[in-house]
Amino acid sequence: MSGSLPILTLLVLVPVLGAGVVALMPRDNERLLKLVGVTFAGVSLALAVALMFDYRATGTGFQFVSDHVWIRSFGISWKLGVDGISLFLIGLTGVLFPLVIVGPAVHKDVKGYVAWMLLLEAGCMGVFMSLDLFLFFLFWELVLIPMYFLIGGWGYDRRIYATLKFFLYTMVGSALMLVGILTVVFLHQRATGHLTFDVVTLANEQSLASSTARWLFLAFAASFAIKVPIFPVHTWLPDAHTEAPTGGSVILAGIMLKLGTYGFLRFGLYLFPQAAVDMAPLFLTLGTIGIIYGAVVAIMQKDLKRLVAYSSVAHLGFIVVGTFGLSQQGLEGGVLQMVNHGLSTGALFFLVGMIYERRHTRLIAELGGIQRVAPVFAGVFMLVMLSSIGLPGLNGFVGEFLVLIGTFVTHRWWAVVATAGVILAALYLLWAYQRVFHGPVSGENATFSEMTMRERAIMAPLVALIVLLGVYPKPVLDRIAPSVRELIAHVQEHSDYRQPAVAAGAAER
Amino acid sequence: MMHAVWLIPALPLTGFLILLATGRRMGDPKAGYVATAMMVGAFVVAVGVFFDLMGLHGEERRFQQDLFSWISVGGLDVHVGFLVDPLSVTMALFVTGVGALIHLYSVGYMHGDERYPTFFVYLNLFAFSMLMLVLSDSFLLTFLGWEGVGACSYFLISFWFERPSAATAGKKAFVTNRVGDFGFMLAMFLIFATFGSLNYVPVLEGAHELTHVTATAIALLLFVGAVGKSAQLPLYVWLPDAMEGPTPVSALIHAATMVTAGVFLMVRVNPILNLAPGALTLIATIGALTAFFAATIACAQNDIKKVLAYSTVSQLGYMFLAVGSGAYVAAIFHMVTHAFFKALLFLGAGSVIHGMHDEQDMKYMGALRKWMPITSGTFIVGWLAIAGVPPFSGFWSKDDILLAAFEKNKALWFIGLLTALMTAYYMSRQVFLVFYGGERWKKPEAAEAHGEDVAHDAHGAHGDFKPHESPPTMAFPLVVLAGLAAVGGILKSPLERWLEPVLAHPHEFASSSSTKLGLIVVTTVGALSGIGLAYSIWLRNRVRAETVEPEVLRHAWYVDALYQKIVEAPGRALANFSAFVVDAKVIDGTVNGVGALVRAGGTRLRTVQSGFVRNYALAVAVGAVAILAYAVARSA
Amino acid sequence: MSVPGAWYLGLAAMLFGIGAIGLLIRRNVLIMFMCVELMLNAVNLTFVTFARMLNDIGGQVVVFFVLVVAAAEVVVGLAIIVSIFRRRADATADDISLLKG
Amino acid sequence: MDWVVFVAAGIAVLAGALGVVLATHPVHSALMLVMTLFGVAVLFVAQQAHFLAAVQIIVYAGAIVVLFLFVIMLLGVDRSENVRAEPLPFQRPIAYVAGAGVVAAVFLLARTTWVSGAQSAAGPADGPGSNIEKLADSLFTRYLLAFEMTSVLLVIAVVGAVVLARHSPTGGVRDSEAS
Repeated sequence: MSGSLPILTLLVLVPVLGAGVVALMPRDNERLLKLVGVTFAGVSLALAVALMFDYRATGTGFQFVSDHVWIRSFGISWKLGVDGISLFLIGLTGVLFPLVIVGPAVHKDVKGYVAWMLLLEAGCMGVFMSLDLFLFFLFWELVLIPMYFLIGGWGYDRRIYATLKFFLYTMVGSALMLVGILTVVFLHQRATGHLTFDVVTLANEQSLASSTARWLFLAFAASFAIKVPIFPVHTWLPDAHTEAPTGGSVILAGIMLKLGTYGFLRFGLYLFPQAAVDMAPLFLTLGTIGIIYGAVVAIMQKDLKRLVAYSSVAHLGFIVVGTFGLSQQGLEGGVLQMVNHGLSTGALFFLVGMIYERRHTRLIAELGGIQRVAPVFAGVFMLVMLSSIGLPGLNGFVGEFLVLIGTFVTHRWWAVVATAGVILAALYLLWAYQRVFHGPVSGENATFSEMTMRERAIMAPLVALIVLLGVYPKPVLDRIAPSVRELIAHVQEHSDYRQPAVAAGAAER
Repeated sequence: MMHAVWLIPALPLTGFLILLATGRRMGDPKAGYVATAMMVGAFVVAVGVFFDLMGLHGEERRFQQDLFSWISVGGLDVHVGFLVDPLSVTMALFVTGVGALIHLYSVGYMHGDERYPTFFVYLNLFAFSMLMLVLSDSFLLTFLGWEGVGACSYFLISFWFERPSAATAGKKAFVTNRVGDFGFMLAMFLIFATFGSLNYVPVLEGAHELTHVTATAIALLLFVGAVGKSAQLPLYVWLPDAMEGPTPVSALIHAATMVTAGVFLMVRVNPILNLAPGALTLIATIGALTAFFAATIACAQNDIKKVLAYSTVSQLGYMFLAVGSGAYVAAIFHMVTHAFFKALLFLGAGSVIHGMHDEQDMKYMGALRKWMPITSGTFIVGWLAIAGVPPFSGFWSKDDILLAAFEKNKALWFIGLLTALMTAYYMSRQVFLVFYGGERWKKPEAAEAHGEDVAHDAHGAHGDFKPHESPPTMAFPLVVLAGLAAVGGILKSPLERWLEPVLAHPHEFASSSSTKLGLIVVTTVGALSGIGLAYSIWLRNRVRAETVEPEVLRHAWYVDALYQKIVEAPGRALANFSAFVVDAKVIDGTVNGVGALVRAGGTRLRTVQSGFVRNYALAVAVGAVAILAYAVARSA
Repeated sequence: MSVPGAWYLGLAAMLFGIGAIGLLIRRNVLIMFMCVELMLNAVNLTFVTFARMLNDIGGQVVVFFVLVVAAAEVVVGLAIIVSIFRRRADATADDISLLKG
Repeated sequence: MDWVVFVAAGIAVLAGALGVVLATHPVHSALMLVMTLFGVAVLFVAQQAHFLAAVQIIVYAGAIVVLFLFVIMLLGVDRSENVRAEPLPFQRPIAYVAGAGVVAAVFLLARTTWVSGAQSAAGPADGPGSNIEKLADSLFTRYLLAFEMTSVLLVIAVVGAVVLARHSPTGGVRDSEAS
């Protein structure tokens, strides 16, 4: 089916079209607006699912590439493509957006909310698929604007402060990356004589001097590190997550943080292999600090949403460690962990949002004993939380374990410290669970209502994926593996790094 | 039948899923019977597998079943598969067997609880996890079970989560276990980095190539995991608190099965342990110290379940003493007999609590043997077994361990012997306080006020307070377990032959038979003198209770307070410091500081914007002049 | 004999300078406007001069466009002035400083 | 002859310009402006830009200055201004320096730098055909798009002027427009 259909282009255009349609509709019929919005998001999901089925698991390189010259004189083209690394992030994007459009109650201006969400979806899809640096930067910035309005328009009390912080932080990184992109392209032109923004060409021709490459890598890394976020540039995250509306937090945690980690893989390691290898200890250290630090800070948070936000800092630390551990397991685990974190933290934000809708507070101290009055709610929360803790049999474990075991093989001591984060994750989440759900129930908590059918319908796909990916991650891992293997081969070819044989296994012979 | 091994964990899993979906509709007691049926089914399958395995000859007694690929990445290839060998079948048999009995017991015990179906959901999930743990063919899948039982233990300890103490105890158990899991995970990483595999068969067969250092590292890291799971020093603190859970849970998880997982793991990796004598010595030492330490605490506890909990810690210490002495069979043997008598004791205690309307303090019991004949009869069997009185099962297994310890190190043996004496003493104290002596019951109102447990209101025969015997569903498991606890000793030599294939170097007792006999006599005398001591103190009242229950023991050597001081308080302070000083002030302060700087600069600069259009025009003109001046300067 | 282009250019420069100074020192918005016209005329004169000197009609084409744009500018500018004066009849450029930071 | 015309027109231009700047009364300024515009028109003629000279007279002197006068008269703002007073500090000295600086810089620059002399695409100014023909030829072929766009610009300017100057239905002008 997709052999003839420009499926990737459609994945970008359908949400844009949806945003346009929603923008033209009257603003008073909220149900219809949501229906139209979810239809477009649903079409995107269907396309993403079709993409995953049509993707050749054994294939190498980028698939479904659509390449059209856009601005010829600057060598800019509309070039989209997927590989095993981006495939499931696209799938995750497809899954989460319909849910955030129908899921949380939107307290005002449904039209704007739905339209911005669809535009955001287009931007996220675009980032994950772009194979042209210019196009990538375009989508990268495009993502910012809807999120700015979503937090600023539909957020909680300190939303203006949070949006401004979020926006400025990200812009600082973006500015550095823009300089990096232009420098890469023009230096490449000076070296080879032709001007192109094509990532694949730039990566394969490797025309940069090593010291230059290191600086350029840092310019890119600054942008990605802020987006991830890596300690110590993480402080925008708790504010933005906490002040964003439920849907915004879900997308922010579920997808937008992955833009950074994805960027490290696609543009960091791919464009600057030697620099990435040289800088790996720095980022491993920062990632490890993030794991421990995020968890320690999370322990004491008084606001449930803020706690989940800090847990993201810790979880994203694992992905960074896996990425810069540069082993087959670590990288695959990192990619898988991106999806996992999107599912489990996305689900956690949904649940915290539901708590807020019922109790109009997110303060842990004001909650308590909810399990007694809403056992199903508590059960779902528990499952999602255990996934976040990394209980084997649920998705979080697979990614975390692969990251750690792969990193242990290549960078032993970092992995040892990172593993300690596993203990802390249990501590802060269980303590929070205990304070919110256990204990005697009293006051307003006694009227806490059980999950509605609509809420169950929203959580069902997430819960199903959490369990499925924990029990049988093979289809996913099999599709990620060839791309990761290629990436490692690429890094080895262009740097002095050699992956230990234990990690590579028989497939690498 | 061998190919049906997957059914052993699959049946409890099915039960879990069925109850999860429809348990609430089934209700009390149907849900309990469904869960029990699944366990009985699993037991039947396990017996079938056992006989199939018996049919094979010694070295061939190994069967692997591969279900599907779980995590397969690069050099790492882990499948969901089972390793059937004498060790795993032994474990599976007693887990399903004891598990089925405890399920049946729970049908009666939990009757009337408002979350009755949920209890069986957890219980079946626990059984599934435990069976995955013992049957798996790889470290990673064992870890799945390992964590699964941990999670179920958490659910079940905090089953009555309205009580803050129960909720806290559950959390404490999970987190403490996680500390151990940290070691387990690192051990797996090291195994993978060394062998390139996590499957038992290649790793254990390749173990002989290990260097001494690596073997010691792996052994110690795995032992860290075992210390957490099996409640050894210094991570034992969660187990006494775990008694907040319903009594069947204490019996199943915190006595018979889960806590022995650490011992199982140690025996499973015995080829690696054999290469690390230093690690073995450490294991034996920790085991012996734990056994002694916990026994001292058990002597001064008043809560009927707390005594049993510390006793479990102590007995687990025995098992590690055996492992550390290289007597793996003795460890497994004691694990099995301990499962019988400790499950029996816990269930008996549950029956007592049930009959006393949720009274747990032994000081308010007494003379119950008249009122609860089955319970008291079976409990006494359990008592004699754990005390090591011949010919009950505990005598045989404890004797093996002490013999092995004697050969390993006389000091460890002496600690073990002292512990045996104390074990006999505190168990006798318990029996005498509960079943003999005078009636020291509280009045009904007081009992009501004391019993925090609201779940059993249905039994409160208000007005005429009389202890009553438990229903048949509870009594039947007691009788069966009492039978097993009494005659379990006969398993000794079959078990030795049976387990031989899984051991790299079967342990041979080197001592002469006269030494053995001497040790048996010493041990027995020790046990009997412990009983005698208890008799004179608690039935004859020769000594005042306060003198044998020093405050320090009553408070368990203040270990919890110590942890509170050296771990929790600094940890909390550190977390507070990180969250509210480092993060909020230092890091975010820097960020906001940059913002404030820009703002201050802007405030200064804004005065330039006078708003007068002629000023702006002037600025344009000056700019033009500047540009022209630059051009002039350049052209000149 | 015809006058050299440089003289015209010099004249245009002086005209431009007078216009610029006028714009900067006068407060009456109407007169400021007229000064803008002076500057535009100076530029126009330059263009026409260059058109002659370089023998290129392009300079005159530009002047044509400048005239059109100047016309449009005056129309809009005067409309703004009208609406300003409607509020305050004696307004000068210094009375309006809404852009003050 | 050429010199006579140039000097005469030049004096008119400069005198008119100074008059615009120095006159206290706006009406005087407007009349002085007319003088400058005429002078420039003469200079156009002297340089064979006949068409532009005509347009200069018609559009500038005829239309724009009249518009100025209309506004002055209609709004009754024909009060004289105190030219000596200067409320903004440093405005005047800097203005003189800047104005003189521009002129001086242009002169200085002219000594070292000159136009390249490259031909534009519009074609030569001499040769057969009248000035109007050549201008028209260029405007309606090469610069047709730009020419058409000026028409759009004019329309927009007219619409804008109407919107700005119109009385709003409620009476006064809205704040955002008025100030």
